[in-house]
Amino acid sequence: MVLEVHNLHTHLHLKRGILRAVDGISLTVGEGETLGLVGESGSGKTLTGLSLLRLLPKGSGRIAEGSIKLDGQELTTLSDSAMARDIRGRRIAMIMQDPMTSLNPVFSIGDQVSNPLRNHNIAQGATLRSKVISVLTQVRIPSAEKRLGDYPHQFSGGQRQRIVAAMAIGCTPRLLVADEPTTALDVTIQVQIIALLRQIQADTGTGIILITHDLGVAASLCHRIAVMYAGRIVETGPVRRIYKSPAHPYTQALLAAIPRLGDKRARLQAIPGQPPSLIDPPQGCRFAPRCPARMDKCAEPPPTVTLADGHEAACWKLA
Amino acid sequence: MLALVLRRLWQGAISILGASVIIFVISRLSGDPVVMLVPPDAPPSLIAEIRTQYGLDQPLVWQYLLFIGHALTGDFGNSYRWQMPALKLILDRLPATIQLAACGLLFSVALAVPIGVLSAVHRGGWIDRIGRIFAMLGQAMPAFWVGLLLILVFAVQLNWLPAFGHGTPAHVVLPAIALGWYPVAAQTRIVRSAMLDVLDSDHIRLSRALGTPERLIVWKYALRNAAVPLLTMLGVYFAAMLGGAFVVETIFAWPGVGRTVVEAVFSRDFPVVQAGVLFTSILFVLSNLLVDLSYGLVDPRIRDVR
Amino acid sequence: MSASTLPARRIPWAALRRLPWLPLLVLGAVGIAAIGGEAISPHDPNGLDLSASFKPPAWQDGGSWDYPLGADNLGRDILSRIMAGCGVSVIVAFYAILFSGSIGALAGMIAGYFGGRVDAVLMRLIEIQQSVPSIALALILAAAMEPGLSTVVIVIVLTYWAWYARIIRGEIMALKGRDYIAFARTAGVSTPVIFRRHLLPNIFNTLVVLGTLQVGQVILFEASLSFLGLGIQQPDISWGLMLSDARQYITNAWWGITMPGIAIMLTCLSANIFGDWLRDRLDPQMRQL
Amino acid sequence: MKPWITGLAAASLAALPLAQGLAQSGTLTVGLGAEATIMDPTRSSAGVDSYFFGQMFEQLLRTDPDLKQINWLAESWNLADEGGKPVITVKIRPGVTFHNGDPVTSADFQYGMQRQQDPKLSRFSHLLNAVEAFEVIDDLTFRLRFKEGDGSFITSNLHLWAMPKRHIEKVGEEEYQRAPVGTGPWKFVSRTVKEELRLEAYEGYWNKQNRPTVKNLVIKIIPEDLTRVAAYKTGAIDWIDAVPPAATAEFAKLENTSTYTAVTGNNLFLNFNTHQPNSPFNDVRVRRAAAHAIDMDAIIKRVLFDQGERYAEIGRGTPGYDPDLKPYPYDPRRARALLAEAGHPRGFEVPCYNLTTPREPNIKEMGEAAYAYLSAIGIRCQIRQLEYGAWINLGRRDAPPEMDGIVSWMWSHGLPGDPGTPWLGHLHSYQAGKGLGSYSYTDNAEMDALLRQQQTTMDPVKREALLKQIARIKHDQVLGGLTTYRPMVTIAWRTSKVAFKPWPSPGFWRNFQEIGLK
Amino acid sequence: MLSLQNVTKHYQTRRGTVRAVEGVSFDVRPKSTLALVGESGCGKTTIAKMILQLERPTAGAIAFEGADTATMNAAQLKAYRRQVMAVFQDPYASLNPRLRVGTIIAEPLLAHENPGRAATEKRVAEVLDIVGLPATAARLYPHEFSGGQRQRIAIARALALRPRLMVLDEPVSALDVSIRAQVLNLLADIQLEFGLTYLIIAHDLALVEHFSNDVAVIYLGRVAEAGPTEQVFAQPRHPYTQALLAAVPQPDPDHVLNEAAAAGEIASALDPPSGCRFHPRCPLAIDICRTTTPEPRGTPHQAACHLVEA
Repeated sequence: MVLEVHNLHTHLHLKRGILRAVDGISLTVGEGETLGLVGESGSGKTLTGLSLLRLLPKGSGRIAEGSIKLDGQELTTLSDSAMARDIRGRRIAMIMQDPMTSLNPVFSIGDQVSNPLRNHNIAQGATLRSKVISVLTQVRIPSAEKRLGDYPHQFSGGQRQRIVAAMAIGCTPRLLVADEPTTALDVTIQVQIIALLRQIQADTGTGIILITHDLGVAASLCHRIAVMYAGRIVETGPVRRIYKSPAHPYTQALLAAIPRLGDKRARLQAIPGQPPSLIDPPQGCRFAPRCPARMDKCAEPPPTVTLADGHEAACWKLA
Repeated sequence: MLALVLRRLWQGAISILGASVIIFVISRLSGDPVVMLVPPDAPPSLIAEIRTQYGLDQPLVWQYLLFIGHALTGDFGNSYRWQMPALKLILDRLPATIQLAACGLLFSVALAVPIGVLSAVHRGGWIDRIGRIFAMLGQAMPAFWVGLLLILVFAVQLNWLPAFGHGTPAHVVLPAIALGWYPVAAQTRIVRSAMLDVLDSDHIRLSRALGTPERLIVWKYALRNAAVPLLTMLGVYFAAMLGGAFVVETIFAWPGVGRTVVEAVFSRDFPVVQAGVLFTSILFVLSNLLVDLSYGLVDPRIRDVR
Repeated sequence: MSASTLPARRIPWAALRRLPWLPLLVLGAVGIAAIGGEAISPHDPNGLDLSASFKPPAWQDGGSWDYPLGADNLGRDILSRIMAGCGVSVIVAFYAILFSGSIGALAGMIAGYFGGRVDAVLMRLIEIQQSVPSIALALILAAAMEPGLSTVVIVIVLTYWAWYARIIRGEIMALKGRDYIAFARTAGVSTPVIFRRHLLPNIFNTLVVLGTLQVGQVILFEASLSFLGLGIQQPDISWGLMLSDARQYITNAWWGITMPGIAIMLTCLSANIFGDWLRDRLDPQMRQL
Repeated sequence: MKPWITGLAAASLAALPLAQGLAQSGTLTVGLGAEATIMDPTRSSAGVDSYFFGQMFEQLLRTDPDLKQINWLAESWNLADEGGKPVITVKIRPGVTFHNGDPVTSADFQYGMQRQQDPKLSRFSHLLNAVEAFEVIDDLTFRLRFKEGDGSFITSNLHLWAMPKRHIEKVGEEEYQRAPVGTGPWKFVSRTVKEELRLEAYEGYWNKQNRPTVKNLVIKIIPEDLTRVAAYKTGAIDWIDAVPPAATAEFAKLENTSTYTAVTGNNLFLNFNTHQPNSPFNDVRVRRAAAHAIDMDAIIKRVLFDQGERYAEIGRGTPGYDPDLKPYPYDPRRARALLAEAGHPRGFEVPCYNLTTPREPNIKEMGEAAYAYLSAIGIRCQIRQLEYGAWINLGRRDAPPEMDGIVSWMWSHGLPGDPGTPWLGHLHSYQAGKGLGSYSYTDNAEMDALLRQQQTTMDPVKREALLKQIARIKHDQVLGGLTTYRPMVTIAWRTSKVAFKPWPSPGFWRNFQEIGLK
Repeated sequence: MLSLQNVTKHYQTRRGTVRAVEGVSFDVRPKSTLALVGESGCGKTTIAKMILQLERPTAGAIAFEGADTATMNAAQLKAYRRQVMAVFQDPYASLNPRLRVGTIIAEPLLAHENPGRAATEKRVAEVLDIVGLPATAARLYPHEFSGGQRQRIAIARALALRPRLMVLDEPVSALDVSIRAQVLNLLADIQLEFGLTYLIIAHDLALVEHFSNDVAVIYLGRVAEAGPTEQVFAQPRHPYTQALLAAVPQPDPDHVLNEAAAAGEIASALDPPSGCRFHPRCPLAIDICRTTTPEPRGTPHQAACHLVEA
């Protein structure tokens, strides 16, 4: 396993109280595997990604409990400088949502792509330059050599996301955290980036955690899916199982709530209510207040039930 | 690029023209200069003669048109008091004022950038508080007071730096501090808030996520972004320095335009006032143009829009 | 529908907890001195007593508690004069801020909202204003009019309206793009109502912060004018005037120039710290001003 | 030709102390607070100008350090009467040369007069109105013929300046303004406006006894008092002009420093409006009340730091000075009584205009103090501060605004000074278009007659008597203002380094006639 | 009901003329829903702004029930504004944070009639009820509500005057999946209940298929394809529509995306391609596509493509 996360708790210490953004999740990513972390906003998926890099909001965010192992090495106890020197960008890299803002507007892309390579002592001087060109070519930036001196605003959104990807894969990381990498893009561009991520994985064998709220994107890219709701993983399993036979009522409701092409129905099945506050979450199953199959037992924490083929769900109904 | 320069110059010309009207009209309201030029026992005929000599007997509008017409040919008239071309009087003083204003600005930026950056990095901490209060002190003390205290301490008591004069780098230190401290607080705010914004931006998050050392993130990647808003304001600050020079030049006996204009106002020496103020206006317009052109150097996005 | 579950309203007590007490104390003292006026000052601030000239502060040799902060060259009580200066500072700041703020805000709102030619004209006016050094303008104006309190106010208004206008214009241009204003326009809400309901309340915080920050600038500006001899004039008293008058006695009587200097410094610093605090509270986006 | 006075060379050059016969070498840096705008005596418009051109230009007569008039470029001169009209004949001192080496001749004085009579060049052209003709007799002799007597001509050192006719005609006016050439002990080197004037001792200077012994003189302009003092203390300058009054005591005690304090040519007074029908000051008792109300001695001591000399109408050393005329004593009780007698038992309110110029140290504070004293006896002053330009405007009679109360005013005609001409402006009743009473709020026919009489009286003895008579009446009636004090100036220099003897020329003490390095 | 004829909008900027909308025509049928679909920058929002009279068309006409909006006088325009209301994308930006919800909802009401305090409150309570919020919500401020609730408030505000046409600019794209369905269902209910006509702007094709009766696919300021939703989605004629449909990821791991359907990037409206604006990305482009702008062919299902038979 490239990544093993066990019982991770990440808290945000806010003025209003402690926000339990990530509340005891466990997951694994294998070599060459893409894990989809799917959930709505506020479900904790982004903070999970940031926890892996130990890049939580300064002052308020901290990992309260749990372990994160990268190739067996525990990250939660590593010093900050070691994280920056050996892990971030070197062994775990990241792609962020908005390609329009994730590149520094006042530095040339040559400078920005070579930055991680330089910082991690992967290459210097002429080697650095040729390495940068090859990475940019790898992400299919046309005539990369000529464009090293260009600035981000001279590239389109899709190209910028490719450049971000180039920055991420330059040091051939073991794990790539892609946080909504296609959300800000148009569909015809989105499909290109999906293809790029597939190609990167094929080229480098890196493990990918794809953080997304888009069930369509997750379906087209992931090997396994973990569905998050209110700071917890409610269901995890191979992609086909999740989509074809979702076990958790939340997963089921989510899939029923989205319109699909070629599937015109009179009404969508809405999920009533809203996600709970994570400062003062409900006892027991967090989906219970909105769950159509709610039972009395749901007031207690639900057990994680293994269904088949690594398909697990946390629900009393399945117990 | 050329189009930008031309457009800015055109706008600048309009501004300077507007400024000239204001200065011309208000200065004429300030009273009759001739009585200050003649002895008390001068006969009225002499007064009338001098008024005619300087064209002060013409209608105001006509005086203004004549003034503009002459000004375009580089003739700002003779100073009533100095009896030499006002233009020469001002142009000879201009380099000293530019030098002082530039040094003042340099001092303020050299102080504001590190304080602003450190305040942003240590937001809410003691460096933030002390740094900002130090910066604010400049905004809480009249420049002439600062100037006098500086002279007392660094010239009279310690004898480290000269109290007055002009020529060597040592001479400019005290006046530049007296002049440059005032805008430090405002500039610190700009740098600090820009840094806070930048440090909170996606691309810095990405830089961190990719393992860029914090030192580089702050002083290289974030600072260049944060410099843009400060740079856009430098023209305005330069103008503020020119204004501040009116007071500081007097304290430090600095041979600049500010002092010349102050004295000219007191003696109703209109040609000098007009030339002096117009040239500071021109300096303002030019410095803004320079700023406009230069932030393309820092911000490539602007380079292409133009 | 469970959309009907609404959160309870919270009272923002936390906002009061971190009030900058020290600056507020200073500003409060200034306010009290301003309101109290001569009724609470120990001496007539213009009361001349040549026999008391250069009396040092009470704690120094030769000082007496009759003149706690000492006396100036004409034997006037420095404490009383500083207190009287509070009143003038408050009046000057009040009118200067009121007029420059309202003129600037109005101009900025109109230019920002309507854009186009109106905006272009205003921008030129602002640039004209900025291109004339304010001290020069002040000098000429003060020479044209009788120097004194109202001249100082007029000069400050002429100098600062552009500052307000520029910032407010920027705010309005950003606001104008907000969807709720777009909605109001599409729904046929009249322009005056849009100004009153949507624009004015939104720039109010900005105005409050700008006004607070201007307090210090007004005091310093007046001091600069006093230095050049064109600020507040006797029998009105301002700190700048005291400072300017006392500067020739700097080596004879340090208290003459130190006491009003400290008054200026404390007041400006307090106003600025308070303004910064307000800005952080009211409008985090405005940190850069 | 009936000679009235001959020679007037009572104080001959031989009586002057011998200057050290040292060679001229070294550089001296001095600090002045005020700056001249003009380097040409003809074009001068302000008193400060003479601080600068006074180093380079000379007149026929001048005053010596004891304020006595002596012959200077004139070897001798006399005043005669020819057909009822005065005539002055002057013999120029031989061997005097301009800085370019040209000898000084009658033609240069004639040229100098022509320049002074040209209103385009000179703001004092009217002062030569009485001169009818300039006759060149030979290279070193000329004669001035007068239409009528001009009482102030002689006290003004015969008015004329030696101007290098040939040089100016050769180089042109503009170049001459840039680099002036005179006969004085100092030769122009360079000038940076607002910064400094550089001079060099003129080797060919005619007066070998009273001349500087230092080679180079750098005059720095440092207007701010504290900065100028700091410059002296830090050693940047070795001679300082106008030590701030508050610092004079400190300077007197400074080690290695000599100070010199003397009256300036300025005469200050408080003027009352006595020409408007409803003015309370039309009553002489009110004016006398004001005169008794002010403790001028206290003001001089406390506010002016003793940098002032109290005077009654005419200062010591000035023509017409009368040692028997004493200032009104401070007597507030008498002042109140006089006020009550005049029908103002509860006093009255009056606008009091106060000049705030930095040109005269502490004048603003002095005015405030004086007005406070007036308020104390019931002449309740509503103080209005005026800067110089507004103040001059207020003072003028021929344009609004009208001065409707009390104003602090002054007159200055150099040292030792002559009150004749100033009085015509300040004391004579206002006559529009004639240059009489231009700044006067007094309307008194007796005064007018006496003033006209002194104006045309050239005989110094007769004139002296007339001036004394006017002064007595003026004092008794408190007409044309209440005289207050004559400011004093203190100059200081480093004893170990500078040898300096103060010379007042042409009317102020900032003259480097005899200065050198030790 | 609403008819656009050859509507064109050009903006003059420092860098040149932005041809945001170029000759767009379509009709919105009463009590139906027309969807404008397209990628970002295609001009769909500009069209909405012109319909809402926030911008004036450079050329062309927008007619409401046969009356040209360009020639309307002030009173007619006011009447038009009363009948056409908008719901915007971001519920956080479309409600003035300083006003109470009651004031926000009453805003259009007060602009057109002055019903008095009690009547206003009653109307506010009514519309709040319609969107599923309690009447007490009127006293609260927008920040006290969640995103979905805010969008309900925005809908209530638009509904307050009982308009006839509602312009919905990406009404649910800022909302979470589970909330989206709630709001869409609400919109559908309201349309039925009040006989509203919708013009919806969206980029989510599945949503459009689900929600609209008619659809117009916009590419770089021009209508690429338009017609009844069912026909367009079942048999897309324009290569762009085909590419778009092929690129939508489906919540189905077995669905295969066609990555090659639309290669390259969207061109800039500053310098749009000649002829058919889609030709640089079109896998089927022929010579005429580079030179000649295709006219729309077919009715009611039309496509502006040279390869499509009329």
